[in-house]
Amino acid sequence: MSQLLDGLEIGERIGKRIPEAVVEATPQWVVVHPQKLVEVATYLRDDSELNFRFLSGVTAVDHLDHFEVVYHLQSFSPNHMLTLKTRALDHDNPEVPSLVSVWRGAELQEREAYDLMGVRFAGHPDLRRVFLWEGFPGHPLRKDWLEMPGGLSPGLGRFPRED
Amino acid sequence: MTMKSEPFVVNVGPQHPSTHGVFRLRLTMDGEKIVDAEMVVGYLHRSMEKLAEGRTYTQNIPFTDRLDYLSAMSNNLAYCMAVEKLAGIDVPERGQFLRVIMAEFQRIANHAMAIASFAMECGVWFTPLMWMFREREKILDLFEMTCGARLTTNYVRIGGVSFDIPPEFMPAARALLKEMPERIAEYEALLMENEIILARSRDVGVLQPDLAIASSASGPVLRGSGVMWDIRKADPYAAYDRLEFDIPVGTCGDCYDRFLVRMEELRQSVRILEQALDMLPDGPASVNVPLALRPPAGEAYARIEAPKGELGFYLVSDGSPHPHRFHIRSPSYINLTPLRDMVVGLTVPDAVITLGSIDIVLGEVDR
Amino acid sequence: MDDVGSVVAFWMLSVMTLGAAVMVVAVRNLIYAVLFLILSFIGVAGLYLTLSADFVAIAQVLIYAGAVSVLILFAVLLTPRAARDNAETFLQVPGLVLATLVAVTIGAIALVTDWNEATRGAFPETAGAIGEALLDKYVLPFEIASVILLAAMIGAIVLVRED
Amino acid sequence: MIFLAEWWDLRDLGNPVGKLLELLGDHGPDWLPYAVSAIVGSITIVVFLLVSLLAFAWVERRLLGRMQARLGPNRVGPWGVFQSIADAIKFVTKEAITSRNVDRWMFWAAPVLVAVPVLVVFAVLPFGEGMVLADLNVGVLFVIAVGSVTAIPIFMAGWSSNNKFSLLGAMREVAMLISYELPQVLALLGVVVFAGTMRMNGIVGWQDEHNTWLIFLQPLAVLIYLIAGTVEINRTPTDIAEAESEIVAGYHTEYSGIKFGMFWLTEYFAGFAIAAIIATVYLGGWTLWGLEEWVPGWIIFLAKLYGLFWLFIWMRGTLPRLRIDQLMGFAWKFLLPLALINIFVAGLEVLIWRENDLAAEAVLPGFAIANLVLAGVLIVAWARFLGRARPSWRPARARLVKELGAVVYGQEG
Repeated sequence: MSQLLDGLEIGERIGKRIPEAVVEATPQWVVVHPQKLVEVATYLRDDSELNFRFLSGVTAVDHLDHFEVVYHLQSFSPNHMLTLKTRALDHDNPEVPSLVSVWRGAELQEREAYDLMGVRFAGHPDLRRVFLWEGFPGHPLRKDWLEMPGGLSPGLGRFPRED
Repeated sequence: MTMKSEPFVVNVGPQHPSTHGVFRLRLTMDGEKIVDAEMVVGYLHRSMEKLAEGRTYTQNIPFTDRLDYLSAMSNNLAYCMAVEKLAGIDVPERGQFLRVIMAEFQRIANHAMAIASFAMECGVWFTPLMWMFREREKILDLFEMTCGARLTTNYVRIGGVSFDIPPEFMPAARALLKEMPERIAEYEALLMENEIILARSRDVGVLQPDLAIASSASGPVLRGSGVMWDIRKADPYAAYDRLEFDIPVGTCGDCYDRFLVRMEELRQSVRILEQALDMLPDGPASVNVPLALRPPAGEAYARIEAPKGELGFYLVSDGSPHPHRFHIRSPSYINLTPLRDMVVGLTVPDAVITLGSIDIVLGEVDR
Repeated sequence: MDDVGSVVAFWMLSVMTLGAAVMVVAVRNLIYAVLFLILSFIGVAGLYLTLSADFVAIAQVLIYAGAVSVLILFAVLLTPRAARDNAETFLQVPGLVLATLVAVTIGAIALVTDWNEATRGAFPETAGAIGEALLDKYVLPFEIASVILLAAMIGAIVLVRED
Repeated sequence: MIFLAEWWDLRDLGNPVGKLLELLGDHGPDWLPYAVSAIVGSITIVVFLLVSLLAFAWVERRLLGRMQARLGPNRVGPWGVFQSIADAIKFVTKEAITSRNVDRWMFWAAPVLVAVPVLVVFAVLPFGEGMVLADLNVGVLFVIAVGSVTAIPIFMAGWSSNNKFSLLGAMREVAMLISYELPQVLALLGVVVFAGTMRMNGIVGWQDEHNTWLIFLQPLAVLIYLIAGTVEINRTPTDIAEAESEIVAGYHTEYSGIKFGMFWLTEYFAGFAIAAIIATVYLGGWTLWGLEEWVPGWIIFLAKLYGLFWLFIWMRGTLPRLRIDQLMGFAWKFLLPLALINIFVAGLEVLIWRENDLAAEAVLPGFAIANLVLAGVLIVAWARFLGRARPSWRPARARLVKELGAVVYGQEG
């Protein structure tokens, strides 16, 4: 049975190693400061006891006033999981560091989050839109994205990149 | 002295027989060799995550059918598990077993399709495809007699399953399981020791285990690289903790290993199904759940070992009947992360079978 | 050249060969030029046939139309696109002069020579005779040609080897 | 028996034509019989090919259907026998699209020219005793020469389509044809060494005279020729030039309607041609150990031809496709050396036979057995020598494990 690690305990461990990194810790998750994110992630991956070598998922959540980026981490041995979060407080221009350097698996998922949610991942090697085309107005998964700006209705007049 | 030719770009897809839908691979070639590969997706993007935010939890189940349309049961299951985790609903034992039965039948159907299309990529002229469709057809018949639909089943519901199995299900399922080992042996005789398949797929599209883990590959792609990881064992859901099965793993991480892993998973699925049908308890198949379910505010991440890999649903609830955030961790999409590393240095035919061995469905890649 | 069929065939083949040869130098597209060259080769093979040289005719088709021309096609395709038209070169005038000289020489010889007119015989089996001649009387040139071809082949392999 | 050799004798369809030509030769100008025989022969060959095509397009689909646990065409006419006719109508009536940026002349010329070499091959093949359009002295060489020319229309099609997939397909096809010409020629040369003639009728006659088929004397050559022939006709496992999963449809990607139909029917014609060549050269043509006295020779020949074509259908239903470099490597590294050894052995045997003036009945069975053994040994030995054998540490099946989290990779696993 995969054990979900206690966020409080892990938060404490991270705090000991990297001071001021943990913003909030609950039994379910740990929230770390974006500036310390890469450091924390590297620690979680390389620590022999934690051994989070597998990044299961990356996603972003729009909390209306800020964005939360959620990382689901998985260790194969010992078999446990951790939910790591970070917050981008600037709702208009959210930016968090990219974790591609730590886990390659973040590459496509961060691109997806950027495309649909508009969270910029600083340091991503190839941060482009993935499902929508360059020039698409807005980021549709944001809560304030209700219709396409400029009075456009959904659907295309012509195919993208056609010229 | 080396001969250099002008690099040129080959667009494989979006309209191409071997891209399993509208997938586009921009290959930069130096002569026959691929020097760069870039995938372009999004042609089938339906913005499912946004749509789901406007509907109730129950209304979202049919959306999940349309994700990986070759394994709708698994998608239903993963989503319902996430909602149940969020709302704290327990599913009765019979429902759990029915879920396992359907998910494993779905795995056989999906792997039959995956192996067949991989063989098609290797150039077999439809024979394995037709043979495997024969069994897949029977599985779809089982689905039809249970829930009335063959492809988009919408069968697994929050709190259980939509219908209990009809009386004719059991004999049909047992008859199918009885002939399956023989059929699998037939497929193996046709494909596994085939010299051309060996020549084509061995040492092609190699994925090292380190890269596989680092790039979040899952399912047969991860296991083909020799990583012993299966969520059915690691984090047992439904009734898998009571069932006996093994995890097949490859040794070299090439296309042939991924093919072997799928082949063996067919056998393991038959094994699981035989046990599950024997152990199927009596009792209710589901509990009643209000249609406009209002889970308490919070979040839940539930994952299953779908045929294509780790399928996870991350739901955030704000206490309303609609999910605040509905995220799909889709194995097809994330398994494409190491694609570039796998195909660079190969030729176009090898790239095509590498893509075939990853087994993607565009409904799930683009969502 | 006594029966009608041979005469008709001769004139048709001559026109085809020469016309195609003229087109080879006249057309702008290099691929077209190669294809006309093939037509010209086939015409020459036909002329051999009218001379009862069946083996040579077939060998002409096999080697020139089937193999050499394909080699030229590949060479054309592997050169950069810019050099792929039958453009004007500084060799035009020398080439023209040379061609004229060759034509004049051949024409003069044809006119001056006192031709023996033989009557048309049956189709003799030429293949056996050629084979025996090659391995008997002309064995040395034959072997030298083989060695030269082998050397060319090895040279080609060495040239394109990666390491 | 003599009285049967009249113009109405079914055993030789050449007789009525011969009578007609005699008649014309007696009463008309001297060029008339030539012209008439050419026209009659060409029409006969084209009609035969088209009828075979219509039949076998249906037979192939039914047979593949059987192999693939399905029915195959079964809607048009009883058992779907008219399916090919329906397909033919479809080909003719569909729009033959010419894209804007193609090279028009070549784009249109290619499908017309592509069928020519294949049709011409049949001119030298004897369908029965005396039933041959042009009994060339150099029949074997002619067949090879014409086969090598097929590369050019295919190249024209691929190049003029202005499509990368087409061009890639054409390049592959041409490279394949060039490579496989060599083993093909060497395989046929073994026959020429034994029969001492390149005339197709002579080869058939030699086999008839010695009461043997060259497949027994040249088993290795038959195999090599069969493989090389499969490559030439572009069917699975060697349909690399039009590999659907890789380069869409290869050189005919841009073709539709009747233009595509020409490529499609050429493929069948080429299949018939290869089968006919094998039947003539290795399987005794229209002879069957005396049966040709009673059954028309052309029926025997057609039976052999269709039997061989069935082999192609079977292969198509079973085998996957090779990669282009593997296929080329196979030609150069496997078939070519074996073909060279084969021709050397054949020469040696004929030398022994001729120099010692041995009786054919005594010597040929010995050669047949020796060559069969040699073929088996050579194939196995050469395959071992070249073989990419499975590494011994690599299991044949996926490993089954129960524990989690560990990694088994490579040799140490």
